[in-house]
Amino acid sequence: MGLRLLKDAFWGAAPSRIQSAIIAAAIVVMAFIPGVADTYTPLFLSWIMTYCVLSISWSFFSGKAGYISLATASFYGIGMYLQAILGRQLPLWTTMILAAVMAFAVGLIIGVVTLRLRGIYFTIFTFGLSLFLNRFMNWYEGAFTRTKGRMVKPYDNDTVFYALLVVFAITLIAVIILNRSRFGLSLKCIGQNEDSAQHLGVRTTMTKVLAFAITAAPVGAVGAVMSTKIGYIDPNTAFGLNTSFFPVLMAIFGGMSSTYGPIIGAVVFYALQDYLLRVTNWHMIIFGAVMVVVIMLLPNGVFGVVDTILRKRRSAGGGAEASHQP
Amino acid sequence: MTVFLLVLINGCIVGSTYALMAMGMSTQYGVARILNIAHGEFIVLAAVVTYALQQSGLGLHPLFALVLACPIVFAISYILHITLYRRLRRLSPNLGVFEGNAILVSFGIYYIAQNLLQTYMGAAPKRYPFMMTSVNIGGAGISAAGLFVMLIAIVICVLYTIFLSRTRLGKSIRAASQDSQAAAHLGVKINSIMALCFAIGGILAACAGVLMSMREQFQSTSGLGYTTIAIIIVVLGGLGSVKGAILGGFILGIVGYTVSHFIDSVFMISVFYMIILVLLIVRPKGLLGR
Amino acid sequence: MKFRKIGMIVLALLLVSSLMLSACNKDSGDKSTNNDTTSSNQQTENTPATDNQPAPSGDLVERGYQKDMKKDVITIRAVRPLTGDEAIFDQTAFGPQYRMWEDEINKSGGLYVKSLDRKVPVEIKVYDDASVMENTTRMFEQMVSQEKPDLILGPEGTARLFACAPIAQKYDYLLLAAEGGALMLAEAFEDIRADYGKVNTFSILSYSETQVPALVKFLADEKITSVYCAYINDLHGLEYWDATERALKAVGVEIKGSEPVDPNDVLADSIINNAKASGAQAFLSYTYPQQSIPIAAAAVQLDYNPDVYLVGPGGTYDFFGLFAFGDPSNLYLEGLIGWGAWNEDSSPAAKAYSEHFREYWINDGTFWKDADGNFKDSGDKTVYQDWWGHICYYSVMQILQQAVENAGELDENGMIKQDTLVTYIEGATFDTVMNPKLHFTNNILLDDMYLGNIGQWQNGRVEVIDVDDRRTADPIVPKPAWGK
Amino acid sequence: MSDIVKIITGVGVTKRFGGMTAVNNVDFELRRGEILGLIGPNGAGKTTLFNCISAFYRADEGIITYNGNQINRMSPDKICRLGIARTFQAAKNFPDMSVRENVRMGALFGQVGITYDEADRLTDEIMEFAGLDKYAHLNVPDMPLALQKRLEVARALATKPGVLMIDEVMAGLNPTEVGEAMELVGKIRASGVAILMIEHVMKAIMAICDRIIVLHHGELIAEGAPDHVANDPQVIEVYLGEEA
Repeated sequence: MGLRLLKDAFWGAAPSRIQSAIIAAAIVVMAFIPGVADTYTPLFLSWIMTYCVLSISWSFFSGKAGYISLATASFYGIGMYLQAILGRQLPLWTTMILAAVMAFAVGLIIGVVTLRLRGIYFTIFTFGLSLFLNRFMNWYEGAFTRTKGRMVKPYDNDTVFYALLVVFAITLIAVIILNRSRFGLSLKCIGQNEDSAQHLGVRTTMTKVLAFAITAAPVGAVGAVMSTKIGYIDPNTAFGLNTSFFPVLMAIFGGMSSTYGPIIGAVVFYALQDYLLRVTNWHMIIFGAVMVVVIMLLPNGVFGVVDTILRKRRSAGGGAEASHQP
Repeated sequence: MTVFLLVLINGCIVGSTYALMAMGMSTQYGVARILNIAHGEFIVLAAVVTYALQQSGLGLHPLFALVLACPIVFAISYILHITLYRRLRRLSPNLGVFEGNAILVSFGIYYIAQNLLQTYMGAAPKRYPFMMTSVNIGGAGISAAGLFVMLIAIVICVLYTIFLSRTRLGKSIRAASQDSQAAAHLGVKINSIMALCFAIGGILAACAGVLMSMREQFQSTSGLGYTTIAIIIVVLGGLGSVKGAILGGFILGIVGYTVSHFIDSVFMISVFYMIILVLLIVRPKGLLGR
Repeated sequence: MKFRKIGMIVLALLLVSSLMLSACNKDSGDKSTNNDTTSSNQQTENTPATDNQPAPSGDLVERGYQKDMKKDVITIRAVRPLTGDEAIFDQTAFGPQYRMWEDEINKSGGLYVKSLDRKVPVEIKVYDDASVMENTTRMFEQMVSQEKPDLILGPEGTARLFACAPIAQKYDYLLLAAEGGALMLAEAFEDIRADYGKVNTFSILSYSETQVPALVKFLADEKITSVYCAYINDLHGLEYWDATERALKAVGVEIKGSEPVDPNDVLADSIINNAKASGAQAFLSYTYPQQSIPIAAAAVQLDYNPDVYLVGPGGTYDFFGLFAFGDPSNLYLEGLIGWGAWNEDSSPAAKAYSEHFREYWINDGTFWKDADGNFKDSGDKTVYQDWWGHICYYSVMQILQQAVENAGELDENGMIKQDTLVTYIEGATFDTVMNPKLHFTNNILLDDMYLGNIGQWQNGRVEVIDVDDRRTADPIVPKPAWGK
Repeated sequence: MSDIVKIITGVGVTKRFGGMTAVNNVDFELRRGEILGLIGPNGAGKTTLFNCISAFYRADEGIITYNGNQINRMSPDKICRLGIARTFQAAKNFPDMSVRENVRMGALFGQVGITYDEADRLTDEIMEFAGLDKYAHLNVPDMPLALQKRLEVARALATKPGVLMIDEVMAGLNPTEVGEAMELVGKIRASGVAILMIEHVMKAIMAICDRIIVLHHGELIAEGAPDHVANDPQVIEVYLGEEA
């Protein structure tokens, strides 16, 4: 009975064959990259996949349910510190799983405590959470471990790339499946109109808390892996504000209404940032301007624009069969 | 003098600047519903104007910088609102979405402002000498500049609360912050009031910047620190309540100073953020919030 | 609707693959094509491709066996913060040194490369990591693995040194550290030596290992019996205070109290009031300028004037009086002690270097004082003199120069061989401004290599006050009142 | 009288907002297969009572039961799954979903354990029952008010409720649209679903309601068949008194 319940909640209609084929092909192609490319490319792609995971996870919860969370840095930092502490004794895949479980647990606790807060209060809480963890670790490390930062056992670029590819693949596939499932749809209903959803039989609080925790897990895992590439982490690196704000902008740029929007956003934004850093000292101004323009002109991102055009044409055209699969 | 008095006075000195920083943000959120992440950058801008005035050798008292800093920040904030935030409000389907998008836009502006400040003033800390003496109260030395700044800050707080309660414009601002739709029906021109409030929030930030520069040194990257302190106080005092911001500022100043006096300042900072987290859960509308 | 689904997927894959392709054949190094397809985790014994030239050795180099090789520029790259919180270091610390060195060496025709037996112009380019550690390590690895410049300069600060040293080792690049140094670094060197058999990173700047013993000796010499310390809650502060606390307890000096200081939120009045209440004879402010300045300003405002007042890094910078008190003459700082330390009386070479540095930047127009000595502010371009690190940072450039001049050699791709430089530096002695006979002992410098450890401001100048022959003037203890 | 089965009963239901008592000690009952009208001047507490039943508000005092078990401590989603569906005064549809998708949400979440295929079949059924399949292509936010309300009723129906609570489904509609709405309500009752309706359009209430209860200042002042209530002096005085 339990399995059926689980399947019932989390497994919806199977994704279309073409879509799964393309994704499988993409993942297989990417798996060959370390063999072909030089040593730096897997690292660069690992960072891109990192931000893909961050923005996909963010947009699955905040993008759908409409609760703008700035807690990504907290879960990222938790993963980093867990890797810094346990990295030397445990193999990478164990620390990754532990980091995911830890982030999930913290996400659950925070979710239960905060998700009855609405709108701005929830956002401020998550903004404050990352800052609190930053300052608390600053104090704790100084008072007890008498250091500011910690060295992290390095891994070579290929191991990191494959670890990232695994997390990225799992996250992407999970999001695609969950989007179709009852769980994903209930999250979308909450985002569209929470009162109506609740009176329709959607267990709003449980869904929100679970979704917040589920999306925290990959962020924790990715934080653990990437801390090995930074080598020396301190509270500012682990709980930096950029890690909370960038995924939001990437998801908005790409368009939260679709699963692939955040990927586009992550790829374009990260490449843009890397390019700007090398080319000009004005990179922050240009980046800030891009952020403002993105939010002003594309409230639901590149895909949003495509989507609204299509919907307008369909609505005006009339009659066109519209079996709109989410 | 008892330690208690020492901590109280110094706490109030720190609290007075905190209150000024928070009042600006509270006004901006109260009416225009914008939680401005770039609030700290306007404070730094005002401090830069004061520093430039001091360096110019005219020998003017730093307070004169208010005459220059306030209009500049007012103008920038006003233009920012009528160009960006007004359009964003039209674009956003409802208030909740607007508030979320406004935070993100203000984060973009924070990026731009900080880079401009750094390009102009460099990364080095700036400071000009002002009242580098101390006043002896009951045996303990209290920084004269601190007392002077506290005095001016209290005057500004009082003036602003009178402005809100007595003047016509002040009343329409309070009406707009209570319920903007209702106020709109009463003939309050909402759009212009919001732009005005956002700009008035800018003026308060400018005052905070000028006063703060009299007491401590600042640099192009200190803006975010002021913003986070302001957010804590605005939440403590109650989102959108100006009196709450003033009260919250002084409370945080005293609590902060006490914790740092008896334990240490590093622990104090994490206590600040603990306060904000607990408060949001226990009492989201803060001390005086509606 | 079908179109939308497939269209998005294709768009996403196109973008991801286009990015991959661009990253793969990124132009690595302006000269050679990137034909190194060996798998990424090749160990350090970088087996040279089989080429017909015999392995170069000393005498062959004498006969200029690479004389005809084409090499028109030596590329030097670095990843350092040019924007963000740590941008000040490039403006005031290592920046002025390598910019001056690059300008002057190109004016003299370029850097002499031993195997080419001729001078080659130099091009230094610094990538900005915006004070974000994530960017530092990624861009550093991109630099050493893809761009593969001839030489690299050290990152900014101790934390970034920890992060980049293993990466430089993995790609077998020579890394001369400028700013930054710590006890933990020596431990990190041992880890690298254990993994790779040698260490490519050399640390030049003095740190707690030599400075804390000198301070404790000084305090004992001046009969100071009690100390209060405010230490910044980061690697520097914690390491210096732990070492000082142990050393003071060993000599029986009383520690009246200590407190950590948060890097961004400094409640200066509270710190000074605590120090005052403790009644300690010596106040140690183990903090960076962003914290030391407000604390010193509060000390003046609350007229707290202990017998000994020590300021951490930045205390012996010309800008300290200016930033803290708006007083360019530095007379306000009379008696203030800081880490260091050297001045123009320390040695003829030091005097020559100091004057040369001043002249160069006055001509450049960005020195903080103009020719006739009054203050000139050029925003974030302003260059100040520092009586602790500058002489070490300039020595870094001299070591690099002398290593290439004496052992510089190109590999099969036409880039400077790193391992020959490393081996040379380990054994060689260098004629540098900080020490005419400078040599490394397992990658760090011992105390006798430095011109001094502690300095004191005396009528606008920093005097070395170590309790040994390096002292340039007797210390003034107790410290005169502020501003006299 | 004995075969009257009470589906929903409310005993002493009270709800206060600060000092003001919106609903004051109201007893009521809804019988199987019945259309019960809930009328009263503005501010009489109709919607508040409505919200107490659906747990949008939590009643301060009193007990509300559905098929015998108490529901006023439950969460709204539990009540919906038990079988009480409702619409809102201002139609709360899902803007970014298609018409069919909106209805499908009701089908998916309204009943425990329904499979996706059963939900899809139910959705098609309800779309056809409510006459929405010819509007399936429309963009929900751009739809006229009548269709918005009809969509919300259809979504509520998709949860296979035992009771459907409708809050002013005819407000703001023109006469033909009112006629269509009345016809839909009749069809729903015919399918065996009991209906509790708040409505201001007297013509509709009088025509289709089996019983009517009247609220005034939060208190129940009249109850009974439409014509009995229409002639009740207190009701007339309240309505006339209000309008005059």
